[in-house]
Amino acid sequence: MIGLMRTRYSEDEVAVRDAFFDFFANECPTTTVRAAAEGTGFDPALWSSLAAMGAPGMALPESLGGAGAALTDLAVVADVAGAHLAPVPLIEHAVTARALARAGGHDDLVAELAEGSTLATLALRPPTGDTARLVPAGAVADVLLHHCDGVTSSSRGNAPGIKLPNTADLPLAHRVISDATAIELDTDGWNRTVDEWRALTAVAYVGLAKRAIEIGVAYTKERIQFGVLIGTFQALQHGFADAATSVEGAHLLAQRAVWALETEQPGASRLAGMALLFAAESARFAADRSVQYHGGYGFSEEYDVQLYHRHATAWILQLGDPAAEYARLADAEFGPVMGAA
Amino acid sequence: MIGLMRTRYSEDEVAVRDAFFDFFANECPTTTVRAAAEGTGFDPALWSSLAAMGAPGMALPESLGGAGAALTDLAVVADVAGAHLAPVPLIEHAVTARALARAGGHDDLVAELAEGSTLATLALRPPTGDTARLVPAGAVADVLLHHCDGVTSSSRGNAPGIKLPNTADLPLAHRVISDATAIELDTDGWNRTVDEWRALTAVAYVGLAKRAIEIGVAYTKERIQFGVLIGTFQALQHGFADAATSVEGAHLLAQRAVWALETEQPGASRLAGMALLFAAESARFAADRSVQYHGGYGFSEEYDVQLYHRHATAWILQLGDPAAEYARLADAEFGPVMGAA
Amino acid sequence: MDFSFPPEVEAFRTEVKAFLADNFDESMLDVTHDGTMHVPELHAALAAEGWLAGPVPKELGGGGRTALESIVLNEEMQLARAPIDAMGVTVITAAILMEHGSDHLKETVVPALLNGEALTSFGYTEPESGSDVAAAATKAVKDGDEWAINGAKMWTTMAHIADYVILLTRTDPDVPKHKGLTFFLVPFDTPGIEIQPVPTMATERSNATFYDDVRLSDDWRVGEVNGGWAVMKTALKYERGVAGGQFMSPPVIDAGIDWATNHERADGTRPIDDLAVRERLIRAQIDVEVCRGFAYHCADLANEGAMFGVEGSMTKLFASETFKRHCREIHDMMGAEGLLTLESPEAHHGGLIEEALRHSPVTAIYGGTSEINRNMVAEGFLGLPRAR
Amino acid sequence: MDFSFPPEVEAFRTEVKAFLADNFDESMLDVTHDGTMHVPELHAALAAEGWLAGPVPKELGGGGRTALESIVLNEEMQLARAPIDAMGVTVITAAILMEHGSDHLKETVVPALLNGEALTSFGYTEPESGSDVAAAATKAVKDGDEWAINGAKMWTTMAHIADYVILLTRTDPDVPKHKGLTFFLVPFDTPGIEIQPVPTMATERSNATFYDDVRLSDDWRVGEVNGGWAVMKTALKYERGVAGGQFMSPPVIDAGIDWATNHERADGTRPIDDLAVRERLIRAQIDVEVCRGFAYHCADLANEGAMFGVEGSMTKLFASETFKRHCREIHDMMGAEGLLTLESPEAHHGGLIEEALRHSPVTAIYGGTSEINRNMVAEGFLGLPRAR
Repeated sequence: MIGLMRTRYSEDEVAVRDAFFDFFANECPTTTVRAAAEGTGFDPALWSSLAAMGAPGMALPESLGGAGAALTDLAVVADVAGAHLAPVPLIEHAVTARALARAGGHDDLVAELAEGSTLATLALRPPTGDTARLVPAGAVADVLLHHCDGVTSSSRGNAPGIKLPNTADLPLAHRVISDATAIELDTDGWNRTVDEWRALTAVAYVGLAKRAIEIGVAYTKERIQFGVLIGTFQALQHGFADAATSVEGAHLLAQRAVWALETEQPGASRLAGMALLFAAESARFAADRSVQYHGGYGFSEEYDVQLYHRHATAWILQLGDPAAEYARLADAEFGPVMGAA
Repeated sequence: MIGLMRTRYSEDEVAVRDAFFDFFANECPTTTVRAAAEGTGFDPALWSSLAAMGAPGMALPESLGGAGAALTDLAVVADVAGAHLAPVPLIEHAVTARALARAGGHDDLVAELAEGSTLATLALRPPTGDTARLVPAGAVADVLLHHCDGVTSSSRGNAPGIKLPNTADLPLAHRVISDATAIELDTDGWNRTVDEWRALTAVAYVGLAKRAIEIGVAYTKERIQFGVLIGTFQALQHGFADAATSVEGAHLLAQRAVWALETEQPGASRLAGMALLFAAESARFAADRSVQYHGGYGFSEEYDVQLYHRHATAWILQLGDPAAEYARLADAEFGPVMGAA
Repeated sequence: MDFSFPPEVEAFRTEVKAFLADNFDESMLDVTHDGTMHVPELHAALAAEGWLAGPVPKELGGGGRTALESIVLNEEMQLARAPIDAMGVTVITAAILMEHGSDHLKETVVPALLNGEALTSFGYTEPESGSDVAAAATKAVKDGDEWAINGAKMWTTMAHIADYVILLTRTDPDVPKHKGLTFFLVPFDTPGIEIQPVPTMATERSNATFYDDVRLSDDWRVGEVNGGWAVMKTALKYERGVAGGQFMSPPVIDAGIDWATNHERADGTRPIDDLAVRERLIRAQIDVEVCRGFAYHCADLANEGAMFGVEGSMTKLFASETFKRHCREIHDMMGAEGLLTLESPEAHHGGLIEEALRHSPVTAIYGGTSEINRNMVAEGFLGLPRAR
Repeated sequence: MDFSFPPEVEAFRTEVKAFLADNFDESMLDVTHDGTMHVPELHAALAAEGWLAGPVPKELGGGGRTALESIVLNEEMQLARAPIDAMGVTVITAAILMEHGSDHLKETVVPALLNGEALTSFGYTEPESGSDVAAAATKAVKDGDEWAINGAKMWTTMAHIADYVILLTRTDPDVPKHKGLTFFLVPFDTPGIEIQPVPTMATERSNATFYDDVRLSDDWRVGEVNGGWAVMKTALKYERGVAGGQFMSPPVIDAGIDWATNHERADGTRPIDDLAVRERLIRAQIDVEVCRGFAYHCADLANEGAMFGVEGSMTKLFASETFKRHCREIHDMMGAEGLLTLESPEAHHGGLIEEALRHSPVTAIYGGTSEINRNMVAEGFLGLPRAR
């Protein structure tokens, strides 16, 4: 690949973005998000349509039924899926399928995953005993990848778990692990998989955050109080300006992290961890400002902005406490804490 | 003492405040602060005048030549001294003298300290070897109290150290310790001394912060840009409002900490630690906003607001890293960290 | 300065603690899971003690409790996690009625409110007027002996279980907006009223209420015709000051400390042994002590008869903004487990922290947004010129 | 998206690193301790490489370096802690002159600036016009063939060692303020100029400059008469974008990590083993990566000939606000030892962190305050209506 330093989407990427943006705008209005929330947090029809667009297999090798696109292309879809809070576990599915493809020896399964006819996910945290708690897409996925004591295993055929009531109505469920088989994916390979999840989730967070700001700005350009548009108040303008600046920074960092993973840059893992933390914080800040500047309506279920607030809260927590993520990055940067048990 | 829940200065306290406010306004304009900064960071003439007002011995027992006033009275003076960045180590001197008075057996020395003819201070951090580094008022004090391995000691007659160039031109100096004698002040007694320093310094911080806001607000009510007073910009108003709210909160907390020490409430030590951390943060925020809203002039040496910024930075650091203070409070609250070396 | 309470107030605190131990435990909050933040038994018990009437002056038929006693009651209830919403609306409405209401209202409604038989609700905000509350458009027109009321209110929380709403109306559209407002107390059984639920992003529900040719006699008017703004000011000051909200954080912090001490992260360490977590918890505890200072300060001012407009704004601003941060940080600390809502039997501490996280944004909005409170501090405390 | 540099830019980065290793070490900063943030040998060496001329187009006599190469030079210099102020003012002024200057200026002054023989300074701000730079009151009046200039400028940093100042003047007081401005390049040896030092709370000094009937021929005019605002816009965009300031933090963070690793607190623990400290350091490193993204983004835009007004504002806003926080947190970490200034031989890392702490506030002020940049993002990026 020839170096270009192109910090914006290329023409091809813009074309992908536009196609998927139209797709989600049509197929995934917030009524769809709300409807999914009432059920498992997953919309099978949306997933089928998305599969028909080729998204699940987009970044899988052509030899395994995929489209052979780059992770950076998949990120374009994650961006617009995030903007629409799409109730489909595209990121979990894609990174799990890529892990199986890298491991080798699972060609038939990967082909099913590329098609989207089978749904895969991963336990982001190691199971305790035979149970992986609060697995993303655990309520709907057929195939589960997990990692414990240096061994990555895949299990299939266990019934999806029951969705647990949660902040953003995500399809979170505990999964009992049985009939798992080890796959050829060592700790580095597993870490790479989680890093892909981190970087793509960071990109989705940016999509979410930009949309949250758009919704808020549009509201303040319509709402009149004290005889003027509230969008003319400097305090609101500065709150939005800080949020937008942070989100633009998150966008550039998240895209760079995806690119670094795709092109196997040194430091790619570090950037992926950083991107997720920063994008989550930016998105939460953006959603918070947007709710606040809606006044009471921001808090009402009827308005969409609260959906963005709840999703912004939830996504990163599927991985665990952000403080533990900072500590993990610090260990890599500064070595382990001396004096720790 | 009969419970009153009086969160404002009493009439007596207002009288003390007014007297000392006039005193500092007359005797300690910022030209005095600047002149002291060129030298040792101490103004002996101001100290003499302050001694003539009875401040050094104010909160010492009458039997030892003091005025027998409460710590809450001394706090009133610390408040206005802080507001004027007075280049006198009143807090260090007073808490050291009170420690010696509590220890007993140093009546002549305490009487000198009550008079103010001799200047005392304390090493807030334990000496390393025979040297106490960066001692507050170390460049000017005659008597030094320090605490090491459970023993509090007093030394006198060592020459004051050389002032080290520092952020706020404070009279900081290393002190070589020799001819120290242990005094009857156990670790609890020493901790109480440092807690008095914390609480009174918190009060001084509040004085500093209120003045920093006043200076900033006054500037924005005079400065015109874009054809209007910059004080009419909502972004500036909200920055000042957040600062003022924080400083009012710090005021109420710091005064409560002093009262709790004076009346030996359970939890007094906790409040003292909390008050210092919160007041320092509030004051730094207030000074930062005030500098920022001065624009370039806030950065110029000619304007007073930068003095407030530098003092706000420095005072708490004489004790050490605030993170270590949070950790100390956490140890008291949650017990020691498990797994720590 | 003297931050000790008078002995009789300390005695009252002991009494309140005993009352709460006897009359409240967190399982009673289960009834609030449908979104109605009201525990009827607790409200009745408070009324039986005479505490709903507490802050209303004795000579007006109230409990004659001092502002110091009110804050103590408020503090202890919040620390115990007992809902204070119904108490707040009762006390504020009763105080408004005692100060501005007709004899009819003082004699019939106030006693029913104070003895817990009747509940009321706030009807200030409208679809088109939130922060700009003085822009209320709900019309009240004199028609013979009656008033005819037409319009809509938003955020009439508890309307669906309440007997009354204290309603801000426009009686003169041709004068500056603050000068054409009039208050009424409106019984919800008056014909022409419709109540629609407004679900929220948190558990609680609120209501929109609609008024279609609602007919009232002049007895239900509160304060002067076109004198509504004077009533409003009193109401807002109560709402931002002693009316509560200063101690929202402690139950969340305590639950967080419990979690941090008794759970392990994936790597086997406890959050409580992470100095970053400890620092955040100590900072949260410091904020609580600051809120306590503000609460006592407002009570001291109120106790001496002083108004505390700006101090109330500071209290509300600081308490709600820090509460939001505390919820966020403590919720994060729980990682994925924190996502479980109160509907899950596995949720830690009954889902308290997760629920607080979703509830917290509204605390910086209702009863005066943080932006409005900052405006008030800038103008009223710092003397800055009116913002452009 | 492709965040890799073209091979020739990577090669240039290698070249820059080698240049800095040969031509700069931190001891050279000792000359800046009098407050003049300029290292003449370094400036001369940069000029000798042709790098001062770098970003100026080749056909205009510049180095023809791409924006990508400029950002790489800027980045490496900042990472090495080499002052970029003189380079910045040189490049911006040269670019302005090449775009708007007379042939006289292009032929005489530009070469002298680019080969390092001459230094220049900015003369935009006045005592009464800071953020409102278009309100400049310094008058330039045409008098026969000459211009007569009278007025005063603030923050003419480096004026005392410079040969020129690029001066914003008012040539028509009777039209809207943006439409009556004209730029001049003024040689400091012109009679009637006085330079007074302006010391600051940090180490650096700036200057106030006074102009008393300063006479210039029309050759010194830059841009159209009353066309000064067009020139100003170019200047500001350069200043907020590629002109630097995106990598102020890394030297401070590195020095902080060094401190945290090699020193003990009073209790014998190392700051680097405190998870609260570690989290703050990682957050700071994340901010640096965000700044890097902004820097490369602006360079990419510039490289394609796009203007990056709003992106420059975001970069400046984010970089300076986070720099302030980094300085504060890292300075705090050193406790009392951090108070020692560069004048103390005991100061850690030559007092770098303490100096940065005192310097940091101005970074959110000069070249466009954070408030002005937020206004620009709100209006230019979010399309919000002009603030009231």
